[in-house]
Amino acid sequence: MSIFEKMFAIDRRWVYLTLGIAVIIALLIPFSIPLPISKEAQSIYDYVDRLAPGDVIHLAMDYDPSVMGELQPMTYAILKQCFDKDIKVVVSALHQFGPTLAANTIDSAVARHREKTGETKVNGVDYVYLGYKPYPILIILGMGQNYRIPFPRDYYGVPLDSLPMMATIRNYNDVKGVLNVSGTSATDYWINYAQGRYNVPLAIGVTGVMATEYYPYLQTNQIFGILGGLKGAAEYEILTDAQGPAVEGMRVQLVAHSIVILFIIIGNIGFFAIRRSKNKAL
Amino acid sequence: MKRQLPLLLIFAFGAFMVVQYFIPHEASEFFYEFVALDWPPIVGVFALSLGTISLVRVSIGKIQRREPNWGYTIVTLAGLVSILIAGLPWFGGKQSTMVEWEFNNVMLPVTASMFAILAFFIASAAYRAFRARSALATLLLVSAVIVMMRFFPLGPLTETTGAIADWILNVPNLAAKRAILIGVGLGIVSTALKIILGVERSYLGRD
Amino acid sequence: MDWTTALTNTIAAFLTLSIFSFLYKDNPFYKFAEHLMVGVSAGYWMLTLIYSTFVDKVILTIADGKWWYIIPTLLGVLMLTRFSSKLAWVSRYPLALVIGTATGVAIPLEMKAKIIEQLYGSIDLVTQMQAPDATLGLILNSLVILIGVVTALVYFFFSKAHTGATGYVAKVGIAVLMIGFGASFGFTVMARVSLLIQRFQFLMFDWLNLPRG
Amino acid sequence: MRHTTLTSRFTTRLVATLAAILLFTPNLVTAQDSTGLPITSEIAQSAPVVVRPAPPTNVRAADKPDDHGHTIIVSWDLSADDGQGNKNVLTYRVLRTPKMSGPIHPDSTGGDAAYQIFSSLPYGNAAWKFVEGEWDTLGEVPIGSTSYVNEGGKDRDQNGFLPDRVPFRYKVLSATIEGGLGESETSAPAEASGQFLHHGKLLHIGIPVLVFMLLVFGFLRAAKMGRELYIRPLAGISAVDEAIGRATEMNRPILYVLGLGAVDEIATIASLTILSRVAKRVAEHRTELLVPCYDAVVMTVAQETVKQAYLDAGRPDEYKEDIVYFVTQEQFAYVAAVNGTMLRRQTATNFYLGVFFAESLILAETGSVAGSIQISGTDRTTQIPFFVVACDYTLIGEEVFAASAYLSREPKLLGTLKAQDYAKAVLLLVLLGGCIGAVFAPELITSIFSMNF
Repeated sequence: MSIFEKMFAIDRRWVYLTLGIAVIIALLIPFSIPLPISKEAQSIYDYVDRLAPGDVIHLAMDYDPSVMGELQPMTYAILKQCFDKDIKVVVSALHQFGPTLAANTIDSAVARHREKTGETKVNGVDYVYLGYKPYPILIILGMGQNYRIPFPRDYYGVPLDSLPMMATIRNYNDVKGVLNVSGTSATDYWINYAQGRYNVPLAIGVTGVMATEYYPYLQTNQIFGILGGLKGAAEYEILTDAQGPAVEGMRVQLVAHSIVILFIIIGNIGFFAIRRSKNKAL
Repeated sequence: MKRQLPLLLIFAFGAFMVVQYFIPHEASEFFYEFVALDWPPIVGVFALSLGTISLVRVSIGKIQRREPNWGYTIVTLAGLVSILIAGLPWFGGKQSTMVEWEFNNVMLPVTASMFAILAFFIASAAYRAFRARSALATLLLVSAVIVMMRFFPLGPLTETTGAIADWILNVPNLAAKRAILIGVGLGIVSTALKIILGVERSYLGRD
Repeated sequence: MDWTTALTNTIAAFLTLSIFSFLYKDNPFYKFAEHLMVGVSAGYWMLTLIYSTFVDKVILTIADGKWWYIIPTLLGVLMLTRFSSKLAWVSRYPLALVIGTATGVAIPLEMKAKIIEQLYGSIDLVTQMQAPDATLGLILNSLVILIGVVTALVYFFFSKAHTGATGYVAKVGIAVLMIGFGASFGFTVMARVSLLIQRFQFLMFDWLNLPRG
Repeated sequence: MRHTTLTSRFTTRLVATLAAILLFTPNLVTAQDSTGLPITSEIAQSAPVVVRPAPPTNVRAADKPDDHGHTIIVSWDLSADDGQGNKNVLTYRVLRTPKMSGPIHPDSTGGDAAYQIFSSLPYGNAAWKFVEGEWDTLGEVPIGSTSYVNEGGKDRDQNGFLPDRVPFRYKVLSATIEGGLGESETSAPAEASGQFLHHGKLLHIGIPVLVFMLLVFGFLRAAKMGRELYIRPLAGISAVDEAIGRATEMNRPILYVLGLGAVDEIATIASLTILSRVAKRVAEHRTELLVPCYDAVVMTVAQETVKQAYLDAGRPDEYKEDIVYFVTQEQFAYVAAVNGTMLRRQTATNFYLGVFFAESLILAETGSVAGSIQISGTDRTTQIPFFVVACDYTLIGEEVFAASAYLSREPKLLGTLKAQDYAKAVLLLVLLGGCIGAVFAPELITSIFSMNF
């Protein structure tokens, strides 16, 4: 087997091994790369930044632990921004494996805020966590009628009507906007059913893979901003001055992307070399 | 009775939901909220019990027939039973410590690892499929590589690469996605119509 | 790190490595993790539905005096007729309800979100092109999008064979689709790698306690 | 521990909030600032010098069209001191009172009787009441505004309830930063009511749906009359028979994955219809079929589908309950199990049709390791690229919904495909017309687009 033939048909396990080792090395050796801010991220930051203290944002955390890596930094950065600005937050979690994660996330965001500012954000007053109900389309539509239809009680079993913050909140008309952080088609549902049926201002934070799908909606103003994947999360971390895991992760990305491109190049060199030698033989 | 009436029900509920969309009146909203929003999830709960029983039955069948790897199905059943017991109301229901423990230490790592092996698969798929075999394959390959390099620090070329990648994502990609969306929309509306009108009924048994 | 954390981390790390071992080939560790996960997740989902829907939307709601929730509950019970081969057809009634409702809801909403909004968005490009602050770049991009949408739509025509003029237009259309697919693929690499990073961080820093870079 | 601190904080805030509700307004929900407290009245307390601005004029109230009721739109002409004149107006404050007995709105159907019901004191726990002559402050909007939407709740036991069919009168106060108020005339009474038709939705969505339905009906008729309908071949469809044949030759099973969608996703239903065609051929070939399911309701339907297909193929005895089985409703647990099935059962052919997410590439790469022929298709634009890259054949978007018609060759189904094509042609024409319109009559296009739907 010639070198080109080998390049043409590397066993996929070598690809796996190379990538794995490269990621480990990049994690152990620090270096940094510069990161420009996209306008889709900036517009979300500006929108929240312009709200007055006491305004309400609906944060829809529709993801499960499997996409935590990309989405969790976004959620933390958004919650930090809201807490810093005294913006109240209604949180829902419409992924069946998300509710526990969302509860933990809110708790630790509250703890981080307390550690930093000494101020304690109170459940039911500064934020409300509704929890999970199955059939996201129906729930999103239901909340547009009245939050109490799908969620008579919040995640902790307290009736919504007894939460002080909910006294002034009936449906999407009473929140300034919905920020949907999602790793699934819940985002489609928010666009089609919350924005589509109830015209609530909507911005999304999605996994990188989903982001490209939603640019058409940005252009038609169905959404006013996108945070796409780890890059979007890193941008939001920079915007809200909360540099963390997303910014750190970007450097490993560089190495991993290089490895993938390297293998594409090797494969093509093999391909062209073999084709040329075959042409000669003919 | 066995087939006609369900088809009629599909027609009735489907037609009602289409018409309801155009009627903002409260009476229409009432039906919408209670019939369309609240009922299906309740039916879903009962269906899931069917699913779980199917899982148990298939597993037990494998064990009884001593099929290859039958031993592992005992692990499945043990996992199922353990979390169901842990979630009994006496142990604290769904928020019981045992359920949370299984969630954090079994489901979370397996889910995240399964998802993470995608990174390896995307590398191997790229290596295997991105060969400049034809004009179309070359377009696919070039567009993918440029977008991959969008955040690479390439000195003076950094901004250009980023701009080209953004252009690909925002212009041709948008056009492609929009055309697919429109096609999918037509497909969905047409399929939904076929279902409501009973033109397409192959999915529903006959006897 | 106390010993309970060390133990739970070791279990999580064992499961992580068991899943990763699948990359080499199917093996007993993978089989174990897979089968365990199937059982645990099926049970977890069952619990979720029982507590969040059955208790909350059925028992508590009916106890609240909303007797009409008995109707969907009965429909749900009808699903259980599948256990009898003679009565299995009864379960088609609740299925008809769910399918009928879903298809009905979909028609106007999909028409709006996927067709009309996208159509208007495309027409809106022409409006934007005429804005006084429209740059040459914007105009050209808008034209490229319009041409892309039209040609790609032509590719999806089922009635015309891809020959002659239709063939050329459809070729442009498939080229636009391919560029779009490539872009999506390239864009996704980052998402996948970040999930991998997260797992490696767990293995290296949380479990093995290696020094952070 | 955490609970006790919460409860005490709750109580404090609860009392404060309830007090605020009772003191200020029953209609907190629609108030423009977050506390429900008129902005200017706070400032007024510290500024005793008061100059009265010119009041807004021509205050009108009317039911909001195209809604479920419980909403009244108040509009007015700007105060002479708004942006001109003394330029001292800062906000407009909107007030409301019910109109009691006597001749009220000519269209009223509820009238006195309705008022009698709603004038009784607070209903249940909700803090609202309607007494003629008592003016409730609804909210405040900034200068330049000429309208205010008084959107009320529809539930009697909720705060902010606004009854239908009860006449209300409105007045609007222009307010200066010092707290000077210019009081408008009281508007003629108006009552909220629900409508039976949403005009915007009807025009923008209803007409397209109707046009599409007419196309479908037209082609169903044409198909019935036996008109020959040509459709071009699709590679992914032609491969189906070949793939089933290959599995039969190799004596290895066929795997059909319906995706992760619930039955409320139309793509899942489309996949079920394709499954019925595939299952029939599989039954004819006496090949083994595996359909692992992610959603229990989908599993139930799929069992019906496959059973019927075996019946249609004349092989009811070969149908086993275990062909279609439930795995788990957790994405990656499901994928882990299907991966295992592919490698251990050495499936010859894998179908992935329906709604897919990240698992698309895991399935497709594992399938390629197992050496299976793979036919895929999804309506999710995010996942199509991975199927295109890793599978042998991929149905892109709309092609998934066409597959059942292609496989069955039933004239009626082919007819709906034709309808889709004509709809596409109509869309292209509308797009062209719209683009021309946007050049030559931009106002028309803008006015159409600005319609609420």
